[in-house]
Amino acid sequence: MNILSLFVLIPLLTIAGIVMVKDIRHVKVVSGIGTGIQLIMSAILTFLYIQARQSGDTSEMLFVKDLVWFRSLNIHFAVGVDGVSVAMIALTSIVVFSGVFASWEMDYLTREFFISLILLATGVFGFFISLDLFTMFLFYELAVIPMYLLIGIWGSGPKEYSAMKLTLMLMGASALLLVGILGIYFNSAPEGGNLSFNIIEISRTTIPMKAQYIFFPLTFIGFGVLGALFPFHTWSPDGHSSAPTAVSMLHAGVLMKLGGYGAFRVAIFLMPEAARELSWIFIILTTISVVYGAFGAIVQKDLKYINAYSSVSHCGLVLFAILMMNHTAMNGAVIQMISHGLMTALFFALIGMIYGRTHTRMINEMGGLMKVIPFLSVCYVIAGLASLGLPGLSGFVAEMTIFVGAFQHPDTFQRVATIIAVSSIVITAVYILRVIAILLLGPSEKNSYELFSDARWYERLSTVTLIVFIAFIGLLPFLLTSMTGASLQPFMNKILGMNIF
Amino acid sequence: MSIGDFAIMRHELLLTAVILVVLAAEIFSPSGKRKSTGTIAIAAFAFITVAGFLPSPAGTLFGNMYIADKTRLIMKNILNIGALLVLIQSVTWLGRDENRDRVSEYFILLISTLTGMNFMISAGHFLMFYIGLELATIPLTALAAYERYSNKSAEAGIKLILISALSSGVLLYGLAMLYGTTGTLYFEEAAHLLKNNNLQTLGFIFFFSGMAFKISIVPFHLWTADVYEGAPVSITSYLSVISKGAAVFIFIIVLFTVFPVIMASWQKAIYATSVLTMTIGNLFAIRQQNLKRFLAFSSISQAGYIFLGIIGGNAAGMASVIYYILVYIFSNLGAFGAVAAISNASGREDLKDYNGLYRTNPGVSLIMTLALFSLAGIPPVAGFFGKFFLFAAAAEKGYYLLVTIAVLNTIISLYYYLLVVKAMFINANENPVESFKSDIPTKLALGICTAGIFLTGFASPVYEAIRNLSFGI
Amino acid sequence: MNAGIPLSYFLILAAVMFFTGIYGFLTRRNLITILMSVELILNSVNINFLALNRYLFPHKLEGFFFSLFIITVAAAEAAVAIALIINIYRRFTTINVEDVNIMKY
Amino acid sequence: MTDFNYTLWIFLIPFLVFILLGLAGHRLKARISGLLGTAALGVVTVLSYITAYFYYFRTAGINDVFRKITVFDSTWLHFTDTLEIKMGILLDPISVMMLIVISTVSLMVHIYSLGYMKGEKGFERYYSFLSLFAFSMMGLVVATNIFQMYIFWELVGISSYLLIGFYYQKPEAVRASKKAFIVTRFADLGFLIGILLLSFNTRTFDFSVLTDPQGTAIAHSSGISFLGLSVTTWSMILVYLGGVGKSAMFPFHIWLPDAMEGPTPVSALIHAATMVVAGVYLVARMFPVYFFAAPAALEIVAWIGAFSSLFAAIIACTQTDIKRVLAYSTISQIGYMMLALGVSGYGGHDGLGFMASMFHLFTHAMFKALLFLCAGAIIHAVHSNFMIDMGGLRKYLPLTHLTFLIACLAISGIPPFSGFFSKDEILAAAFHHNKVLFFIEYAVAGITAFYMFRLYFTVFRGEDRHYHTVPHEAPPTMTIPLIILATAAAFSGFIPFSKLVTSDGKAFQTHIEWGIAIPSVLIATTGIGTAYVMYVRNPSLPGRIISIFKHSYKLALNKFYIDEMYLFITKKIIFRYISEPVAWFDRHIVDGTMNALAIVTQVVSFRIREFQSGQLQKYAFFFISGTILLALTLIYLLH
Amino acid sequence: MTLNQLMFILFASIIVVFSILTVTSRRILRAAVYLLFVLISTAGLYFMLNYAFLAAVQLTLYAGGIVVLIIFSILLTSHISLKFEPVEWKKSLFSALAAIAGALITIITILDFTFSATNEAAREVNMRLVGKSLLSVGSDGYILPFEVISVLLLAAMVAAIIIAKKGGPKSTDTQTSNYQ
Repeated sequence: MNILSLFVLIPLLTIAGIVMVKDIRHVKVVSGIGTGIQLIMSAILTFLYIQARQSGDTSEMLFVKDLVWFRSLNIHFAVGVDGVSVAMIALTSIVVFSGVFASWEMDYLTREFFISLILLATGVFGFFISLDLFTMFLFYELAVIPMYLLIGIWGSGPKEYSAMKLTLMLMGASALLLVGILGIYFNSAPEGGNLSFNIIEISRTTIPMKAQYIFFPLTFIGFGVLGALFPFHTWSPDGHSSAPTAVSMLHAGVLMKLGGYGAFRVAIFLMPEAARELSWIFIILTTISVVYGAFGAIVQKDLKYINAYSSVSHCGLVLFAILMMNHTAMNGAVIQMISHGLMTALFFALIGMIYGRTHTRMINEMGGLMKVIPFLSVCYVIAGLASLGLPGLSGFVAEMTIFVGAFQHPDTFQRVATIIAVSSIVITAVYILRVIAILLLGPSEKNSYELFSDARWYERLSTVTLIVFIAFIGLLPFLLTSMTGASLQPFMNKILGMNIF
Repeated sequence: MSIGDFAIMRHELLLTAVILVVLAAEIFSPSGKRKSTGTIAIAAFAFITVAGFLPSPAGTLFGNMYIADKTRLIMKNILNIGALLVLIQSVTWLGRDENRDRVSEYFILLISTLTGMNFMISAGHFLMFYIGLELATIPLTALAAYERYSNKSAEAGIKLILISALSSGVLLYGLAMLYGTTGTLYFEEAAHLLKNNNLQTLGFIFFFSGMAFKISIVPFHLWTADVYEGAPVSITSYLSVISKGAAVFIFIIVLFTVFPVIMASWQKAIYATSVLTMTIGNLFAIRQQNLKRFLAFSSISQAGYIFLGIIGGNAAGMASVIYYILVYIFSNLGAFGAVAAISNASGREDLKDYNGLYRTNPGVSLIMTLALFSLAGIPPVAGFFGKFFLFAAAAEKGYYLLVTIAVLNTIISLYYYLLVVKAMFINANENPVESFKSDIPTKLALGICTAGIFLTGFASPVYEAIRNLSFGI
Repeated sequence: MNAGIPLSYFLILAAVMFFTGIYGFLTRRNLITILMSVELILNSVNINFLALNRYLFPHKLEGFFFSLFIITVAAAEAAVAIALIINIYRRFTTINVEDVNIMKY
Repeated sequence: MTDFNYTLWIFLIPFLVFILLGLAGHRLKARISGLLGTAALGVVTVLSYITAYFYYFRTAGINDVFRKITVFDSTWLHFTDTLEIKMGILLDPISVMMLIVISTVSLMVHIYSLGYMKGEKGFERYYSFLSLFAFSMMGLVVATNIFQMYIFWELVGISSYLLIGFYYQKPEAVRASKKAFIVTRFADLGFLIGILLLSFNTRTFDFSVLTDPQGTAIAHSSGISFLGLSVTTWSMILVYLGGVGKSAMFPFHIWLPDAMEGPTPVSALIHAATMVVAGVYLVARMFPVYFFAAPAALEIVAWIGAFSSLFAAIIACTQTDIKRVLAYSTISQIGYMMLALGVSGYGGHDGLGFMASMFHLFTHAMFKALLFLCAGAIIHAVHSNFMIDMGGLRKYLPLTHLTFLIACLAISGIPPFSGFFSKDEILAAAFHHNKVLFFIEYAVAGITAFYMFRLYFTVFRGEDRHYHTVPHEAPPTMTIPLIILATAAAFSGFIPFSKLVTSDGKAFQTHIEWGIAIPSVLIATTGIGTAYVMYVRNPSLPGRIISIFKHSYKLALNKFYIDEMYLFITKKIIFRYISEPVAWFDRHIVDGTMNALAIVTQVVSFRIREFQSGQLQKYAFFFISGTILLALTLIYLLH
Repeated sequence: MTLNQLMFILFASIIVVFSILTVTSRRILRAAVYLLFVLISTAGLYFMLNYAFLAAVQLTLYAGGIVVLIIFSILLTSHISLKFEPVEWKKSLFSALAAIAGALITIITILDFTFSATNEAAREVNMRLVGKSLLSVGSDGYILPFEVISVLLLAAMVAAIIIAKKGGPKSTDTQTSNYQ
């Protein structure tokens, strides 16, 4: 059994387990175990991957498994990973794992909730291991659809509206993506031969320029919507604010990364020429995303809105970095994806836990929580500091790699854009500190706060897991970048091979 | 004629035999024991369905008037599966008091329409095609008006027969023109004699209108919603799946075998009507409150997607259309089956009645959800694969704009499918449909549909088997 | 017997008849008159088939037989249609097509 | 001990203590954690002194040139082939000097806090933050490359934030900490962009490459220009912006006075002695680049320094909060240091300004820390920050009084106290460079003496105020650091800095330029005299003067309304005119468009419902029209 | 003008005029009678085309069967003296426009086309040939449609029967709002 296929299989088995279990209370346990196994699996995978690399395996993808699925269209179930996907898989396992524990108190339709949640995770895992555009697309949609139910059923506020909006916008994006994928497929053999959905195979040819001009924007926007590309980001604030805790975590933490990952693995990798020609449009958009999201976050009053806008800003940075098309910036993008995944998951987890106690997410209805729930508050501060790019936490590593990388671009335009994007770090500081000041610090406002208990064991498990990884990346980034950086070489070869510079 | 010849046209012969068996059972069984006719009919039909999969020789009979080949065989088998599901689903409803004295008529009519469709698909001559078409239509009008105490049903019947009479008139007029320009009504000969001149194009357009009416293509679709709403649920599902599927089948056969010469023209026609169909169907579906009517508009828009597979005129398109119909049969019958189950149990068919359904009837809700997702083209259910192949077929020929329009339309469709899902899972309801236990036929039918919704997609042999047919193009 | 009459006369006649039938279908209120319009349409088709067969392809009888079957089918169709019309009359106590519209939008 | 490998522990120990106290501090007894932190810092201090000893006297000075020693340097984050962040330790005269300053002051503060913070809630948190700060500051000064410096720069910023906001339930403290962080963060943005620009040009972060006068970095630096200044100049200006923020130079000085909301020892450590001079240190670190490649930027450094020193001195005269006075005084003194760097040359005696700046940094650290710690002792005694609540404390707090006086004399530049020597060198350097700057500094020297003694006289002389409890001297944990620091403040002027800390590592001779020194001492004495007249002899005089210069006094009292301007910019411009419109735009325009798409679909859907009228004949009409239209299009229009 | 032409003109004008009358007459029974005239004239045309058999079928099945059926149903459902409301002018106008446009396009396209006749000898249509063709299985044999149409007729019969089986007057329709 291929280790990668297990990543799809185990969640499915977990779902089966959840369905079988008689007692509702055991549902959580099963989910916890399932995702725990997943977490261990991804650790093993990371280990095996590094070991394979060190033993001199230089093939582009490792653990490749290729099964023909639909022969006539040359659709395969092809899986394989490189450093980037391994990192994303690890991220997913971490977030899912902590997501399960963050939703330990779920008591309405529990079984259904965990099934949907793990189904979502299945889609994400499948997406990251896929080498075949078709299966990639399949898993992408598979990941989006459970969102509707998760938000619609277990959400809060205008949940139906938000769920619908989110689903429609993301599926709209996937619609564009579908056209893009078909376009790539039918242009994947310009010199004759078999058409292919396989990313690696397509990357060895050059898609005709005329086709690239059409399909690059489609693909990029398709993925970009999920990556909260301005102006297609509006699903994000509503969606996040209505979603239940674990879903926000998973969505902002992992699902939005599908956008960045896809834009990078599909749009740019397969169509670098058009990417270079058209990147200026998207650089403008992503730069706007970065700054605009940050400014948007300043005046929000709902914690989740703040974080949603913050995600717009941070995810904008991912796409921004990818468009720079150089090794460092792309590497930065990967780290940023992971970093943002972890810290935004942490944020949402904490927001959920705070909400569980105060029953409001409006910052001006709360205050002085540091005194009553110090553990959660400290975690929140750490998340905030990671978000504003404090050295020693993951955010700094990611942002700096992006900025330095982007600034190495030979064109002035890109560098000016970088300077504008860099300015977001101040705005980020403003909104993060504003929230911390209003929410956590200051005198504690209400007497009822005295009754709050600090984090329970599952909450601690959930948050600490995330914090450990945030700090790990922040303190020892070279471990991660050496893994992801080497995997970017094929991209760079392809990009450099087209003699841009 | 020899025994082998009978094997070639065994579908039609067996169906006719079933009609006669039911008729005999109706006539000769004592009036008290008539209930059994339904069982006999279904058993016989199930036998036919299975028998249909036996390998069959290809060939032509009656001087090219009847053609059998693998493509047609698979089409007929697909229709048989669908029809069998419809029959099983209708058992509960037929068991009602008001229907009890008309059970065998129901089977006779339904099976004879299926016979008509089979003849239509196997036709090698426009006369056979026409007779098959009428045989597939006229009894259906009666079935649409089957509900004894329903004004809606009566209205559905009259609307269907009048507009179908008009459409067959138009179609015949077109055939006359084609006849005048080629001098033959045999498919094969006509294909060689067509020259792509104005009169032939006009003839084709008349023919196209007639077919478009059967497939519910905008602007020839307006009868659909009214008839679907008025007709009994099982007939609605039959109309929307089998009748439409058969029409699509014969349409692609005729297009690809008779009209390749004027492909440029029909591609334009299909392009325009496809866009209109998807869009209008979706726009109407958004606001529907009656589930049957809702599914009617949804099935209209599905027809628009099906046209995407046709437009390329390529083998991939043909395969994807056939495959899609198969998927569509399971999906739509799943949805209609759920609607029928709820309608039988509670008599409720409105969207608002579905509020909170999941709390009381989780099973039906899940099946409905799966079916709707399949219709919307959401993975991992089969509809996703079906749509993907349709779009791929159109994209292969460079119709990217059309594909884009189609995929954007799927978003609208997703919206209204989700409205139903929302009603079932999210909306609260003080007076939900009470928990009910379905009887075995309903469960069986829904189970088959569910299995089909999953398996036809994942199991690539299904598609590959269809794809491996040569289609003669 | 048709000497001296161009084929196009027949065809034009059929066309006029056809579209008269169409006009009738679109305007007549009474379901039965609509059915009558349908009959006009089918008749015009028959004229077409027969004239074309006679003038152009007299060596075969395809048009002839087609017309024959059309007439038969038309009869069957008319029978069912009339049954349905009577059914409507029974349920709605009117056969005005404009009143038969409980299902719409 | 000359391989200096042990220097690694100088910043590892505080880090480990931080982790330990941060994770497990709340489980330890408060006292234990305090002692643990203090002991750890004691070790660090000892190590620092050993380092200094071996560096200055054993290793480097052999050929009269202090080498730069890279103790170790390992890659932490790889960017490109030439750009990577390394973590390492660079020992050179200024970094070693800074180690001394930091460890000394830090240790004093640690010891002092044992008494001062006793019984405070979150004692262990306090010590863990202090350790974090020590770690960051050490890392900053020993940085081998500019990015490492930036990293620790940020960490220093966050430690400062955490410590200012130590009393997190006090809204003022929260506000001040936020303000400090954001203002410096904004300045750091410049720093970062400066780094990006610089590294883009030079392809390196490494100090040893960047600051080598013969190095490629400086040689490469000319070239493209923007708005008349070369890119390097721009980048150095931007880098300096970071220093302006951290060192609270005008216009980013606004955070420092507010930062006094933090515990007083913190103010002594961070906001007087160490962190705030990081800007100075930065400029000193990059000095060759400034001098050779960006002289225009250096000019800016000088002018901003001069202006800030004058500006802050004026404000200091009007403040009534003892710590705020000291805070403005800090700004003013750092201005001196900046000015000194700005007017300095490179190499040998030309580098007088550089040496003077570092010298002043050193002495200032001692006497300013002393001043703050004394202020702490005073506040500890009277439970108030305000001068109005103090008076005649001389007899209650004799030791504090004495040490405070020494510090005042030192800062005022009265010989033989340390401030005199360092300030004199600065004035000399300024004199040789630019007379205007020189005279500004002369004036500032007088004002400084004035406001310091204004403080001194009000607090220790004059009448007793109404005290709730009789003020009493602080415990030994607090007074011992005072004594140590007072000794340093008094005598550190005699350290031969020109032999040790110079711009190019070579020693040179200095002598007191009496032509400059004597007037400066006179001016200072005048200032002291004025203060004596106004606050001791004739206490009603200040009020009269204030009524005469009502407007300018009000202006200075309100810190020239700079805060209000910032507030205006942030609240009005950024919040109201950028953020809120952005949020509005997002909700209504961007989101509105998406919603409008949905609404339009719905409306269209409603509008076209008439097609489905239920009228059979209409259906037929559309049927026929469709056919005819198709025919028309296909046969006659598209054929 | 030959006799043939004269006859054709006669039949044609009867067909056209009475067709139009059929679809415009405001009295339903008259409309049915007009239809009868049209059908009979059509049979005349068939005679002219030498399709005597079909003319006979036309007269019996159409004129005899369908029209009678229609008249019966008229009698069942309407008062004989029923006179329709005049057609709404808008409806009439648009329908006429559509019909005329369709007719024009059709006629123009037909006239535009040059039909090419076969050179082969014509076959005499007689009962024998018709019967033989109808029962022949080979090429040009029509046994299959002949058989299938019997199924059709059976189905139509059953269809008519189940519709005619009496149902009560009450409607069980649930009144629903179809549209939001």
